[in-house]
Amino acid sequence: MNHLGFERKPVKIGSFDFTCCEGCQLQLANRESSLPDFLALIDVRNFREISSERHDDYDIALIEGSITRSDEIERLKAIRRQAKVLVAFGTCACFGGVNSQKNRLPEKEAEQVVYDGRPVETMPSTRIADIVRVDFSIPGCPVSKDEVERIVVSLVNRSMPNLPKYPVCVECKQRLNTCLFDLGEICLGPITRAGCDAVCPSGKTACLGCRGPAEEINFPAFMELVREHGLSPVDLTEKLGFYNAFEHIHRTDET
Amino acid sequence: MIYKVISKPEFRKFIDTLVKANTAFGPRQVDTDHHGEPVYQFMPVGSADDIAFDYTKTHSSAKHFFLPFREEISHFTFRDGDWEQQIRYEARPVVLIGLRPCDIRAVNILDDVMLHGPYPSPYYLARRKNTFIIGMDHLPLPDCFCKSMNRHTVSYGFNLFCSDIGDKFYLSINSSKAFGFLKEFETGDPTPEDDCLLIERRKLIKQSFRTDVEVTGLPCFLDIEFESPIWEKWGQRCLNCGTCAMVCPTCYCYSVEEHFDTDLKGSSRRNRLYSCNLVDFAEVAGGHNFRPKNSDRLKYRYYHHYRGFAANDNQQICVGCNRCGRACLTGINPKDVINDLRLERESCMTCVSPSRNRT
Amino acid sequence: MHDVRFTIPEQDLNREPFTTKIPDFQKKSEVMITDRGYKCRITNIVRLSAQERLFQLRIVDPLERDVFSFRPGQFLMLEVPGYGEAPISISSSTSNREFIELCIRKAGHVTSALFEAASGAMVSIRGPFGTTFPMEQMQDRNILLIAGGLGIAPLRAPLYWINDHRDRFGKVWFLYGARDPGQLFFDYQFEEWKTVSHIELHTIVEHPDANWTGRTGLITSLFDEISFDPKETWAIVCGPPVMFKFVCSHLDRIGIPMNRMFVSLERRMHCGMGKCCRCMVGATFTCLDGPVFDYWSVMNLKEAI
Amino acid sequence: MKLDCSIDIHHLTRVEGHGNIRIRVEKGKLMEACWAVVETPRFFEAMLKGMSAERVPFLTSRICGICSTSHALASIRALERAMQVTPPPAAEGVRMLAMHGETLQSHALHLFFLAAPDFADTPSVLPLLESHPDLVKAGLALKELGNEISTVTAGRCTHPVSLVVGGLAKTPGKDRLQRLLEMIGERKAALEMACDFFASLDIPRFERETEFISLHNGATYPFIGGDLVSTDGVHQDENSYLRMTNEYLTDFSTSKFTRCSRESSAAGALARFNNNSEFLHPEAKKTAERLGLRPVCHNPFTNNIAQLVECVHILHDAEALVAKLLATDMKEARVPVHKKAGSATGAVEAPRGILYHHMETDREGRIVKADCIIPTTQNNANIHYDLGALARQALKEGKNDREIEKLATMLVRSYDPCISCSVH
Ligand SMILES: Cc1cc2nc3c(=O)[nH]c(=O)nc-3n(C[C@H](O)[C@H](O)[C@H](O)COP(=O)(O)OP(=O)(O)OC[C@H]3O[C@@H](n4cnc5c(N)ncnc54)[C@H](O)[C@@H]3O)c2cc1C
Ligand code: SF4
Ligand code: SF4
Ligand code: SF4
Repeated sequence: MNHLGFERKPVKIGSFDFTCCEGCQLQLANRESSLPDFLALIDVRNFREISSERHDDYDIALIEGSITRSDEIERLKAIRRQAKVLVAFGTCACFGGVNSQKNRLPEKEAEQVVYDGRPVETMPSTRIADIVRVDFSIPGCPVSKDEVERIVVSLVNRSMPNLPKYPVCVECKQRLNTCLFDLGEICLGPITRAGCDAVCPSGKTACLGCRGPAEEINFPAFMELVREHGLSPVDLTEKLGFYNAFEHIHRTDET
Repeated sequence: MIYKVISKPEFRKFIDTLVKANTAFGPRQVDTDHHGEPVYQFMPVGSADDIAFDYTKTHSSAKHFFLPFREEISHFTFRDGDWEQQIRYEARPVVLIGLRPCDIRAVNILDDVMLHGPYPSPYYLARRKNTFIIGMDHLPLPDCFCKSMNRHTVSYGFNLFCSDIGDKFYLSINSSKAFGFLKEFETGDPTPEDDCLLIERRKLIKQSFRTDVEVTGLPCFLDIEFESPIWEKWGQRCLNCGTCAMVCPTCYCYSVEEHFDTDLKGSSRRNRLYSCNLVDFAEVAGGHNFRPKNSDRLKYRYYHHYRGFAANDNQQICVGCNRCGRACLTGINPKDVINDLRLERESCMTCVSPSRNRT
Repeated sequence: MHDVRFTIPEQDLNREPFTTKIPDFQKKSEVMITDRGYKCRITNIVRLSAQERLFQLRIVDPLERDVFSFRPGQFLMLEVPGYGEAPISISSSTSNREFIELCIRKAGHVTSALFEAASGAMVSIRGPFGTTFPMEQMQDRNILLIAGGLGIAPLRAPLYWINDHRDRFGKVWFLYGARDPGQLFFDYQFEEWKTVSHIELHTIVEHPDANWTGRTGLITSLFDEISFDPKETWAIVCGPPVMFKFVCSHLDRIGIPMNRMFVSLERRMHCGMGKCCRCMVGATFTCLDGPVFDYWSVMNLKEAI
Repeated sequence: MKLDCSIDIHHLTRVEGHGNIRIRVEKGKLMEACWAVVETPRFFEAMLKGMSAERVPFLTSRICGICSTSHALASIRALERAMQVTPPPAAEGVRMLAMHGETLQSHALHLFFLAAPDFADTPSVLPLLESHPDLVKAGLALKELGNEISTVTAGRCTHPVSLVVGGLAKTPGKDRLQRLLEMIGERKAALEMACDFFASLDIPRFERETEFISLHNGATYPFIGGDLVSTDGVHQDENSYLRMTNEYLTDFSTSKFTRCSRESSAAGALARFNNNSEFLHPEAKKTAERLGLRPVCHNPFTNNIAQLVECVHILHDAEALVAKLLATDMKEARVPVHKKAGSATGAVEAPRGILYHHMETDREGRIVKADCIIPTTQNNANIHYDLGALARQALKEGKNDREIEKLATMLVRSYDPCISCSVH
């Protein structure tokens, strides 16, 4: 019984990975000091990476990775049928992630480079929202455990999780960083959703936008800004395309 | 106020002693930018040697020593279907060295807002009372416009203020603590020559301003210009990234967030510095946004700064440090925006017919 | 070389608290509890509709309960520990010292949490905050109460006030409009208001259902049912901004002076104390200078309503 | 003797990535023993083509969520060698520390979360929280330390942010290093108790003669760069990595296989130990002795023990490194990078074994050709052949299907395979 008078139950979670580096799942085991508390909030029903037990009665499915093969589509759809809440977990799941960089290459070329031309089954890296309905997205490459913890706590407490709507600059300035533009670099912080506590600029490397666009970003003004700072179109494409998170905005801006 | 003079080496000794006996912050070089210019911030200092006494400007203001970017304002502990609320206004004593007159004026403005209204903030008070401020004057940088805002001098709100008069500092001592500490060091009463030097110094500072922003009557203009197309123009450039508000010494808007502890045994309520420039500042439940456009939000920040609100007697709260202007990536700065506004205004005043774009 | 003589002693604020004085809510006191709330128990929950409920709160500590008083139109910050705070108008009678009633729509984070709560849950309130409807000044006048939808929430306090002091007021009309009949809350009190308090009640809905026999349309169309002397009538209008804009400009046209019409504004609020600036409308704090404004002041506010 | 057995494990659990085990014995004859990686390929080498050098480490670190630092550092090393950049010594120290952080974190994760449940016969670490709380706490304490070292040195524990070509984008603050030093001191007891636990375990007895390949520099226990050696006596310089790998494709696995002098070879903690045990910290040597680990050991199950021994080494070495860094002026930790054409290999010892990145740049510092060979790729063939040998031995010992299945999964797990990383 809590102070609001309802029973809190651990959320039944399944964690599934598709094409990715599994770095996001790994974050679930981070923040060791609060890990036992965190584990008490969840009832792990299916999580191949850490447990041999597999049950199919999870309510919440964390989906990590993007989709790059037809068998993954089927697996994902089956998970969607079971899950009450399906969460896109990490940048690959939310936007396609670094895997999407291969989308710009002709398929045969990729196979040539990596598999000496032997045919391998693959398809363009696709974010999961293009295949199934996504109830909630937790972006980040990798996701921030802090945020994940907060969201899981919200679910247990039956309240609504949310993400910051403002860009990374806010958190960056709060950490008293020197702006990377002042250091002669181009940073995607002004258009990227905050929530990572500006780790990259705090480590003095430019944000590459792994958390995707902040709400209502001023993309034209940002493009103007990077043009003034003399970023070549190739570099810009490389930056904006790094996680595939600005693809949509980038394209609409061009047309 | 008591006035003294102190030789520069002796002053350094004084600062060194103070810094070593307390948690202290002062200007420190943290980086060199791509033009080769040093970047300074108020950072922890361990001895006088850590302090860049000849610093030009810090990129961020000292505001966060009084209004931290994040702070817990209360904590709930849950037990047996009930809860308990704990509140603490604790603040450790802190020495702040090297604040400029405008920075101290900014703190005075925050005092007005946080302490002089109907609901004084105990959190702010705790920090304010536990901060020992040592101010230092400087020659204005080309883009400083605190004189336009009449915030280039300061007469209260600090413990000690130092004016550079050549070999010595001319000290304005405004607290018994500062006076007590200084007793242990070699200081002298100012001679008439020292006074002269001080007046010279003041004159020099006053004459050195290169940037002038005409703000007379601005509050009224801002009311009248609420619908001006100028805002649209500048709004189109604004990234709404909140940088200006974060570095500004007087932006104090905040939000309150509440989070459960992971063990669910408690929750903490936190203040978090926010900005009216951020997209969801005026959003309400259900998604309606009272300031939906970039221009609405940009305008609003200017409106607050140059019109002033009841919380501080409708005084302008900008002190003219131009931190926001320097930090803004797209080059939005008070001087250009205000001049633009006034230009537009003036041309309309001479117009016979009302300008277009206006209803 | 740590020389203790130069260590700045801590200003111990915890031991010389400046917030223990019992707050005087009648005027904005110099010192008041700004961050600690009154602990309340939810003693009853009435379902008004799928999205709206009436919560009855009782301050746990008898001393605090004694101290707590408010005026019609004021709001409080309702804290659901762990979830956050939301500004909510007090919807009960000022003379009811036992309970506070809040009429709440499920709108977001905090309010949704509250809807999960069971009777007996423990919450907290801060306040009351804000300006009030000038009930004393309205004495001996005719009163026109107009509510649209959930606008009845802030209107109930003045309504109770009038009931409590019915002999001090002239004629009282209450025009109440809603989207559909299910949104006309407190219909169980209609009879009492009409017969006991002699309030002339007129209701109207936009989208009638099969059982609805009353009028259909917008609230402004109720004006043709009543006639009053605009010079002797004061008005309180609560509802969504679009509604009170229409209503007030109508009242303005028929001659009620702008400073005798009162509305209650809503904005986002995080502190309730004029610090966070979330509730600013132009240069005006909704929490300190409002939420109750006369229509003249509203007209003078920068930023559209 | 047992005559038939059929094991088909679809998506082995408690490993990183997707791999299947198939063992089939009919009438006493081993028909199939197969380690099939079915992870989806991501084509990193293809994506790297045309990318500018400064962005490369950020991409390659995403090959693997567990050993991201190794990948970043392998790329950085390859690029620095290709473009003839000499990183400042302060940067080298911090990088080494970052490696230590990652190795510690990864070993702790493997030992306590993935492997320990096998020995305790539980499906996951979760029941151990109840039954062996102190052990789990010790594991968490070590993992936390590893993560903290990574965070201090590289800005974040997964996908480092401040390790860049030319040095460090940002140097760790002295106060945080100081705190690290304290943390390392505090965590020694945790490691001690982990050693006690593993000393009490029955490691399955199984041997198959194997060629172990690792870095070797003749002076220290190697983590970043050096020569390539094998227990079969092969010795090559870093750039000749292809001689050690000889990658080839099989038709049942999306990850490639490699070989050197024999049908297969192994990399990893055990390989490092077998080739370099003399350079371990004295404390680590003592631990090895106590746990009965002696070079050259051919039992793959002891890889777990070798990992533990490495943890001891790392803890002590990190302590010394931090102390050294505290005494170093770290202002100069980055040198400018003049882009030029070149090609070179960067080899580092990732937690799971030797990792090669080979990079070829053009005049603008863009990648012309990239080749990444991952430790698990190098272990795949060895796992594959080990499975066959293990099945044969188990059959001889008359083990039933369940027992064989358990042994087989334990075997694969003891390699601590990083599957999605091997299919990159
Ligand atoms: C003076 C005043 C009186 C009010 N009286 C009532 C009432 O009697 N009954 C009722 O149901 N609602 C009332 N509201 C509106 C109510 O405050 C919001 O619906 C509520 O804050 C939503 O909070 P939430 O956390 O559930 O939503 P969220 O959107 O999750 O809230 C986020 C934050 O925004 C603020 N916020 C969101 N919407 C509004 C809004 N419309 N107005 C002000 N702040 C908002 C909240 O304070 C909260 O901190 C009143 C608002 C004000 C300003
Ligand atoms: S470094 Fe990037 S995130 Fe930080 S302020 Fe500058 S642009 Fe914004
Ligand atoms: S700073 Fe940018 S790239 Fe780095 S974690 Fe944050 S959003 Fe991702
Ligand atoms: S110049 Fe800008 S940063 Fe400085 S006080 Fe004025 S508004 Fe704030």
